[in-house]
Amino acid sequence: MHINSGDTAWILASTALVLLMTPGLALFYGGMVRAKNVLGMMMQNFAAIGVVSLVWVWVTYSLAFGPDWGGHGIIGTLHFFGLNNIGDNPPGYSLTIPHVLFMAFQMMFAIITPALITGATADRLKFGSFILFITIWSVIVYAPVAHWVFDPNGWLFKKGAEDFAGGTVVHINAGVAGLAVALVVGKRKGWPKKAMPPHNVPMILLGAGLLWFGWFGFNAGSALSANLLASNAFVNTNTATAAALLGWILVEKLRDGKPTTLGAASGAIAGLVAITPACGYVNVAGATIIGLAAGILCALAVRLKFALKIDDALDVGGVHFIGGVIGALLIGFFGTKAIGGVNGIFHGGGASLLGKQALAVVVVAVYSFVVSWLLAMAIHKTIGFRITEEQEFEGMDTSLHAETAYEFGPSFGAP
Amino acid sequence: MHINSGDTAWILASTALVLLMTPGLALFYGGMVRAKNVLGMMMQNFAAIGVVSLVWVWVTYSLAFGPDWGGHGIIGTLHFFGLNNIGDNPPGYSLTIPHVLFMAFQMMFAIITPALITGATADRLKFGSFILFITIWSVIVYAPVAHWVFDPNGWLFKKGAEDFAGGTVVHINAGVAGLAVALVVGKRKGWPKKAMPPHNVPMILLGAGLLWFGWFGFNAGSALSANLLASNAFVNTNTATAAALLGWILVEKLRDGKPTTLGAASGAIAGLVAITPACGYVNVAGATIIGLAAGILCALAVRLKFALKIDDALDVGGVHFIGGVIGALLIGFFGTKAIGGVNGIFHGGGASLLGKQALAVVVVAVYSFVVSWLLAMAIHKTIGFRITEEQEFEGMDTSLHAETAYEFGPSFGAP
Amino acid sequence: MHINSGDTAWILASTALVLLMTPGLALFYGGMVRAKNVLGMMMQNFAAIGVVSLVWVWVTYSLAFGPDWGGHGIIGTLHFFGLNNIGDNPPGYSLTIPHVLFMAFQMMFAIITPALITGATADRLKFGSFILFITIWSVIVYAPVAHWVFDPNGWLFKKGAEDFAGGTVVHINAGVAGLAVALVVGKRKGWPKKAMPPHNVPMILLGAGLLWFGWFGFNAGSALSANLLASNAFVNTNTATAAALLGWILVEKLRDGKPTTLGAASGAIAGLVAITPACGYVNVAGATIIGLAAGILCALAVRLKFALKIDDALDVGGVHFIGGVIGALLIGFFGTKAIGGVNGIFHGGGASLLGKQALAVVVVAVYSFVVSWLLAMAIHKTIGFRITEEQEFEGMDTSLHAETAYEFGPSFGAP
Amino acid sequence: MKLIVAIIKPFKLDDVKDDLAEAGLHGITVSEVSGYGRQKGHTEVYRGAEYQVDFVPKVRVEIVVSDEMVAQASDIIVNAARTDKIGDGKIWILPVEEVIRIRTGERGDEAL
Amino acid sequence: MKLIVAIIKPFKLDDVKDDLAEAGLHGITVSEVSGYGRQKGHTEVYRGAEYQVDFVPKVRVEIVVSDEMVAQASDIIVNAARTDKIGDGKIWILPVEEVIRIRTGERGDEAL
Amino acid sequence: MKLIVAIIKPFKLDDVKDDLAEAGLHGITVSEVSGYGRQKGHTEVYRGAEYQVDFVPKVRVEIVVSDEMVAQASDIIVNAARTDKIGDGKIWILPVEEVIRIRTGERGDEAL
Ligand SMILES: Nc1ncnc2c1ncn2[C@@H]1O[C@H](COP(=O)(O)OP(=O)(O)O)[C@@H](O)[C@H]1O
Ligand SMILES: Nc1ncnc2c1ncn2[C@@H]1O[C@H](COP(=O)(O)OP(=O)(O)O)[C@@H](O)[C@H]1O
Ligand SMILES: Nc1ncnc2c1ncn2[C@@H]1O[C@H](COP(=O)(O)OP(=O)(O)O)[C@@H](O)[C@H]1O
Repeated sequence: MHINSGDTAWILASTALVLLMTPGLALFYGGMVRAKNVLGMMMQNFAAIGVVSLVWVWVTYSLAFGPDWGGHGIIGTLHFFGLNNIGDNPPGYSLTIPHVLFMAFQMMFAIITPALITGATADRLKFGSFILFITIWSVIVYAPVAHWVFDPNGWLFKKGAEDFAGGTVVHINAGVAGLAVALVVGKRKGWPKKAMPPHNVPMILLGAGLLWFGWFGFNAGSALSANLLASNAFVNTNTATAAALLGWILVEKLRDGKPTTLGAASGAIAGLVAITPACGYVNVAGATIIGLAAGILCALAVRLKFALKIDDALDVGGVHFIGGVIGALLIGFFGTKAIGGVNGIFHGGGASLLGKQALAVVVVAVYSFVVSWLLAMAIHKTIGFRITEEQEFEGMDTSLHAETAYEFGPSFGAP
Repeated sequence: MHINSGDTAWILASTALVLLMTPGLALFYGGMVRAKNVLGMMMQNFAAIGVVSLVWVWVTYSLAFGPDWGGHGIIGTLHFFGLNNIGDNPPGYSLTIPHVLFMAFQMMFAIITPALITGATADRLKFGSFILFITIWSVIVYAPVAHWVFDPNGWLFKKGAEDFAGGTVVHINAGVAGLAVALVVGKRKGWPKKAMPPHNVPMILLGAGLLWFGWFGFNAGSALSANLLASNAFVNTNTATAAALLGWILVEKLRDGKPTTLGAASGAIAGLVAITPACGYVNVAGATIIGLAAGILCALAVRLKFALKIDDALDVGGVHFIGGVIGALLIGFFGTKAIGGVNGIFHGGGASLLGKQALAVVVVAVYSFVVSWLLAMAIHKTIGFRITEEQEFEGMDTSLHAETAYEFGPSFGAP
Repeated sequence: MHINSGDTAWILASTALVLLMTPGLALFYGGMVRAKNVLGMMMQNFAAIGVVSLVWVWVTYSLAFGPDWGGHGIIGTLHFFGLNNIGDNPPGYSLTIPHVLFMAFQMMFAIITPALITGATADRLKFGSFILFITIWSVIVYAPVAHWVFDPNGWLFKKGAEDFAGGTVVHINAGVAGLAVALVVGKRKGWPKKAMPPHNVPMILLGAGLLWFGWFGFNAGSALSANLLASNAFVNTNTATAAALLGWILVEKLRDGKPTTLGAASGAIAGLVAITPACGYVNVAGATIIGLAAGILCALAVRLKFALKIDDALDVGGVHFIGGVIGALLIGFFGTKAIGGVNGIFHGGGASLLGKQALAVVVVAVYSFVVSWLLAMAIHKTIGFRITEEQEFEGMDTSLHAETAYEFGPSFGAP
Repeated sequence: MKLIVAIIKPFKLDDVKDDLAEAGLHGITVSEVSGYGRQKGHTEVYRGAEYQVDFVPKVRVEIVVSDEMVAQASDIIVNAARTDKIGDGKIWILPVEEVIRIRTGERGDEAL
Repeated sequence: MKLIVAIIKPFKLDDVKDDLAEAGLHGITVSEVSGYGRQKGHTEVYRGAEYQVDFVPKVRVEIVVSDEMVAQASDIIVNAARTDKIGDGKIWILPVEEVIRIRTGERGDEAL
Repeated sequence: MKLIVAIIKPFKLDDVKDDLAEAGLHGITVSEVSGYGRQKGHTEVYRGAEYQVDFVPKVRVEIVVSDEMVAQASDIIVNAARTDKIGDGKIWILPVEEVIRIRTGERGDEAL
């Protein structure tokens, strides 16, 4: 292992950037809920950083990226438990950065994935149960899926499914898990009849800005070095995001009469999601189309929940699942060896890549949905996963966390 | 072209930093307008990222940095259209980073420049017209000006005018364009008689903090490598900003009796603006004086709009135009070969550099003002550039975007 | 001196990251005070960036890192005054980054340290006196302490006391200085009887998120290169922070019945503080325990102020002093040569390291407390350090800065 | 004419408004208030320091009605706002001497 | 004494206040309210889900005046607040039994 | 029954509330208002443009009491809210025709 200081510098920076995404997500989601639930939402995200950070360095990193257990490509061993043997390279990788930094970079993905789930289940989860859920989920869902797709010894990786920065592992995974938990815990009281508008749209935009910024670490960092590939991933990321932003507000303009800032932010996130798996495999034309497709289709998809009667409160399904699927499948069309990976349909590579992509999408979606649903149900039936109706009416902030988010008025108590 | 991973790492990070500046600007400006217009303001900034990103990768990058058309130094050709031929180096540059990354770094400048304009025209632009304006403006104003000044084949560059990171291209350009559009669309109802105070000063400070942070990418990234020059640009940037912050609040203390936080933030931005063209050419003494001058003079200049009766709502003229001029001209005095570039008057270089700087200032200011004014007028007279009086009274957020920024009260609809 | 571009890239990025911490702190602290004082608080932080930046490049950098004056390890000379002779390496360092960048990186530490003090004295300092205080304090407290501990010729450094990124220099130093000034200026009217709850908890969480993000520059940047040590420091930083976050909310759950988001944020900061001195010397087990200890003990310590009757408004003592002491001392137990530095008690190194750590803690705490107290007292007795009772009742924002933080209602003046 | 002031739970506002409108009462004025009464507030804890918030968010509805409509209007409000839990609120009725519509200067029942 | 309550458009507050002050009425109490009446609210759309906001921001002005001043004060308000567009608001006048200035304990017209 | 409306300084609210509660008056309704009167506002300056804020934050306390309690209640408020500085505020007392407790439909003194 020869450490390159430039690559290391970029991945150090990228790892910090991806860490920032979870507070960014807390703002993005926090702004979207009502004022009485904003702290409850943000708390879940911050706590996710706490919990998953520890679980990852001690256990799940090894399960995801440790030497393959039995050679089936299903799960890693505990070889790297507690960062033991971290002097060894992770099998299959020839890193130019310290192994421990690769571990840290991957950790940030493991953190934000369960954090994404909180959008679907906004306003109604018991805090302790949420903590328990993401702890176990990290072990039995995130770690294996990451092993299958990201680890060179994982079975989907070996099949040739491409996922540059986590379209399946992060977004499809979180998207369907969110839907599963939302189904288990049920709708919010009053949904969908009563309006539950965002309480702080500038906070949403701030969150979106931080996510966009951090996502460069996510995507361009996934090159694991500071080179042309990282640069292409960077440009594709920005291009698709821009196209998706415009695509979403175009749908709004045509359908609803007015483009909205929430739509612009949502479009940007949809574009970021969709380009995530693809950013190291497509050229700028591919990125533009993937972005546009994501912006338009996700803008349409977020209304499905009303038809399906699933209270996916902040549209984790409509944005992360659908966006992730769009990106993963379009690699099958737009993938080009000229950037990285293999050629897709439009670059003369035939349909074989598309087949692999579809396989990965289906496998990850089904596995994650089923296991997440079972886990959520187990928690729901035992210690309970949902707050009481009284707590829901009062709001999570005071009822679960003994806090009020805002106090803008004159201070009543003190002079 | 030999790619250096350290340089690439820094420019990847810098490009992300400069992207963050536009959401930072959205917060900075958004906090300054009234609560009913905050989303309208932020939307213009986010949409600018969307629009300019696409226009840039497909068209304007090539116009700005493509091989010179006809050798006049006026405009580039479409050689790099849609990132074609991006394997070639941009003519005149010997990059140690991937060409596509250079393109991306420059893109972020092209994005924030039209975004800066939105401050001058706050609270009154039609959204669709704004989109149209910046699309065309990017092609007919930004691209040629960038070619003249930044491209080694550009005529101002060849004349020897120095602009390290965009004092003329970004700040003077945006500043006078803002004034031109503000003149075309006219004053806000009630201005200047009625008070239109900022609605969220902490948001302004957050925006200023993110801008300051991102500006290190802007300025030190403009070295295009991670070396001594970048480090000097970094230190000069911070030093001038600090001095300008203090200079501005000193003026306030003496003139108005009290230093304000908006003044501190404004001073910081003025310092960042003024040091932008100069940061790679002056030493720390030069940076201190440029910063102080910018802080003091911009604090005085922002009141000119009342005399001139131009409703430059958020002082794009007073801060970006004046600040940019200060920086561009003071290079003529403080420029020193010891840091980079050529010597100015105070380092024995004579007045010749100052003359070139003045030429660049005048040419860019006049060109940008005239073309921006014509373009704005053309839009104003055809599809209209200004919202109706009713929309202005109601606020842009609900009337243009069907949203309300804040809902802190108890949720009326839902339990 | 051979400049490595990768190392330079990382320290450029780190320096920007650490700069961002002070605006982050402004948000973290600003959210915690009442709405009428938020700008007063943020202003102190922004002004600190302005003042200390200038003082540092012109004077204090040289005092802290200039060639040792007389060889006693007490203070540097003015050799680097105004960045003179910055072509020389700082004595004792063999840098692979430009000297001027090292200077800039260290500057950011010098900025945030006095900014931290503002938490203890919230809501009651005269602005001009605060500016005077931090100017002098930077010279007579920060510079010598930094010289003793960080400079290879400093006497504590030579004794073998370890402080990777500023546990003593930054946190203990700021913590006791905060207590000293709080003692001098006295309690806020109404404290502790009247509730003075935070006015904007999401702003606190945003601040905490930015601090966490920036702290990677602080800690991993302190390796001064992009290598394994930086990566280990990075991982330790995140691990301890996560553990402390969980530790703090665990205390709350057990003691108060409910975990709070302010607790999560506070725990994260406590963990960041405690791991700061240790992050380059301990392994992940050490980091986990240091974090947990900091989270739990600081959660308990913040209530001491009620017993001691010191109005340390935002718990600078309880978090930064106590957290800093925990980190500094636990190096004596968990330090391991395998990561860096020398072995502590648990790695067979005996108690000698612990003794040195204790010495550094005591010396820095006593020196900083005494000198800060004397300086604050001198200001208090001459020009006055505390605002009038009327200003305190009215709030700092309008009374000192002629501004109101928020105006969410319909604009009264203008249509 | 009378002024009916009703202090109700915020989430009942829509029902109250809709039921009043159904009865032909199309004008109301609403403000956010804090109520103190039998209904308990909540406890907040910041860094281990507890403090009691005695006030509960309520909505204050004001409606000026002609004398004939008073009984009906107050019944409508009682029915729409009732949840049968403590804290449902109060109504009080005040005599009004004059009402004016600013736009037209109309007075009395015309102005409603 | 009477209590005049005026619901007006927010941007008219300054005019109302200034005109009242000119007439020697220097004390008023103002609050932000939401009005529901003939004036239409607006529609909001979040991710394609529309919803109607029926309330319009208004300002509620309260002023206690002596009996002699009632007519003049209400005229002043009507004139200052009128824009001749729907939603200009209402005034209602209530009888007041007593007024007290807290600082001095003065009562009646003295307390105004 | 009477409605007592008190405009007080915000930081006096706790004292007022506690003293009323001690006297057995456990229900009040509070709102944030802006007051204009003798007490001066403050000046704000944004980028050198000064403007005058004439309004001072106040709290508006409403309490409905039985006729017997009016005098005692208003005395309590005056005593608790007084700081002897300009701007301590006003109290005004209005006649109430009916009070209803929404939860139970009780009327009159029962409803308090
Ligand atoms: N005497 C009173 N005067 C004014 N407002 C009152 C009075 N009593 C109660 N309220 C208001 O009514 C609300 C509900 O009263 P509360 O005693 O909590 O329950 P309930 O209405 O079920 O008796 C209070 O929050 C307060 O706003
Ligand atoms: N009967 C009423 N009781 C209380 N407030 C009313 C009543 N009618 C109208 N209002 C208030 O007056 C405002 C203006 O009324 P609206 O019907 O919109 O227009 P206009 O005043 O021109 O008739 C409303 O927003 C509401 O606040
Ligand atoms: N005539 C009035 N009608 C309504 N509110 C009034 C009136 N006069 C004063 N107020 C209210 O009382 C508050 C205090 O009055 P002010 O004149 O400042 O001091 P003081 O109460 O000491 O005489 C004002 O801010 C305003 O809210």
